[in-house]
Amino acid sequence: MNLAVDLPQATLFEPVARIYGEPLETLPQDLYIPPDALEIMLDAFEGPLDLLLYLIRKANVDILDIPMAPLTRQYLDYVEAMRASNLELAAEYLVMAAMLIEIKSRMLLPRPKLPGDDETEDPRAELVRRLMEYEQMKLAGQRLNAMPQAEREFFWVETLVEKSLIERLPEVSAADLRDAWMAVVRQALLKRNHKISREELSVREHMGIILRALQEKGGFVQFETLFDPAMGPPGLVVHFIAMLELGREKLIRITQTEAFAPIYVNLRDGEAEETMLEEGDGGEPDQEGA
Amino acid sequence: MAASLIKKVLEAALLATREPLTTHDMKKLFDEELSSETLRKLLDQIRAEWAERPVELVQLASGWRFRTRAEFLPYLERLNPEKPPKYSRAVLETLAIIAYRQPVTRGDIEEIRGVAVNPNVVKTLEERGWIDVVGHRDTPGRPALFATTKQFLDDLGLRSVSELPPLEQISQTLELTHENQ
Amino acid sequence: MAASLIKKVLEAALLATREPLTTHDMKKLFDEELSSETLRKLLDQIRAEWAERPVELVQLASGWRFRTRAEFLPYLERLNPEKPPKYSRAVLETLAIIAYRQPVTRGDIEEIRGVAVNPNVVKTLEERGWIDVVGHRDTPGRPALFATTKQFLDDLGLRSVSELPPLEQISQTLELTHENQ
Repeated sequence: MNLAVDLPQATLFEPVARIYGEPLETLPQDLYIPPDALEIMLDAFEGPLDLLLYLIRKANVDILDIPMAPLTRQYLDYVEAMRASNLELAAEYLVMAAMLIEIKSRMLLPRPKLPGDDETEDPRAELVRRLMEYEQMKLAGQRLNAMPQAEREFFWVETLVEKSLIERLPEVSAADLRDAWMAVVRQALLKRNHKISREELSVREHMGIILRALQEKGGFVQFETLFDPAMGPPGLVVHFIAMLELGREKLIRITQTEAFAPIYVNLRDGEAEETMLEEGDGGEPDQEGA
Repeated sequence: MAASLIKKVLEAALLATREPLTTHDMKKLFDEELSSETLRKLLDQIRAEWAERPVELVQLASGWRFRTRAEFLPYLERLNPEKPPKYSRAVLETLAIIAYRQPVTRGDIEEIRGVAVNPNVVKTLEERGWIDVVGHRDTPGRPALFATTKQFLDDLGLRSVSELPPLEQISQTLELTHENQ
Repeated sequence: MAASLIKKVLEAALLATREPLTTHDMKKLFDEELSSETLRKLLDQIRAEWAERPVELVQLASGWRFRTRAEFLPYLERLNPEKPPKYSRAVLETLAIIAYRQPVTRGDIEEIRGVAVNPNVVKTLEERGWIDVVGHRDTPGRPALFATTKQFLDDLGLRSVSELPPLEQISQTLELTHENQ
């Protein structure tokens, strides 16, 4: 992590420093803090504003009425200590030092009254404004840090989603089938002069229905049981044609021992060769023009 | 520590974890020693208590975790719809031939498509429950006759095969197009 | 679809999600139209039903999600001996300035803090996904303007920037401090 080690705020108010070998139990009530002690706290400050705030707080003075002379002296002591050990930090602190000296000198000079202005501006006003804004943000940062944070004070719930638990099946639409059929036909037309004739769809479907029904019923049923009046006249006709077509394609056998006797339909599926031989009657109906 | 609190801690940990928790992990949650037997009993209790919830506690190879029940996955999928897989051209064409010309044998399909039928193609369609063998043609080798099933119609939202787009026009259009070319 | 099933689907989605779910997302879970009002009512019911559970349903800046209740932290902490990153004061102050004064440039941050902004500080916050560049100020150099992200609010359990803790009235605080000492 590239984060600097955090020094908790509280540390600043605890005896962290030793001066002349003696632990510093309480911080001095005036502005004076020996530079040695400050040096130890060197990394504790986030910048010149942070240091100034600290000095003001320690002095128990009102931020709106900063005693500039002692503050500036104390600040310069600190900067001097810093320069001795950590030059790279000094730039911003030096800018602040210049600003403090400027404010201090302006406070010594008589302030010219601007015509129409009741009050002259305090040279410290801008410094006070910056200190207050910084303090506000410093405290806001601490408050943000104190708020419950994800993965620190609470954790997100995330249950496992195993997508493989459901099989994703391809979807096919009737249009896909039409397109596939067109591709087949196009290929066939290109390859050879294959005649793809028109097929009566519903007849083909009913052929499958009859075969399936026969399988379910053991392959041998009475003719009438294959017809369901619920199909309606067109359905019954198509069903009948399908049955004739099945006979023509030698997929079923339709038998009747004598006129007006029951007609039987049986699957030729699984039949042995001899069955076919013994069958020579008019089991095959007339062909239906396809 | 009350068993009810232990269970809550376990639930919190198992719900928030990104990796399955081992029993070793779970024991670490508590100061008190938790026997493997007790832990196992508590996990079983949690599993039972969550029976009516849309997530379930499962034991995987690497540990325990809550998992979304399979029946809710179709809903979740709508949040991030993935492209559905697609059937190959061979599968679609074979299906089209079976749908339009049923019942047909493998030989019929090969004749129409002009290429051999890969057994996997037929298997795919059979496993989907869209085609099955309705008989055998009475020719040498007694080849199986394939037809489409009721499930095929249901899945395509059709009441009957006759509701498939009519072939007549297609063939005519094609032939016309062909002639014009 | 029964309300009980809708609630279960919502629970499944909210428990499984990797990002907070918006109401728009949640409506996508269902075929049927779900009014915002009904959805809100169901979410409130779910929240109430989970009141005794160790996880809670929360509404965040970018949507709804389940999270573990804070009281279980002491246990869950033990699973990860690695402490979450502790942010330095520089990071926290920079974050506070961006959060409360957004959108701000690096120069604005430097002006308030009185020191140069370390690039690592900005990088840390960007990598965490808490801040990003939302534009450029129309001044020489066109400096980038930083603002906090929805994820920042989510991670702090907030719905909007207006829910951030109010800023302290500094002068008052100082005077009070003064009196107390």
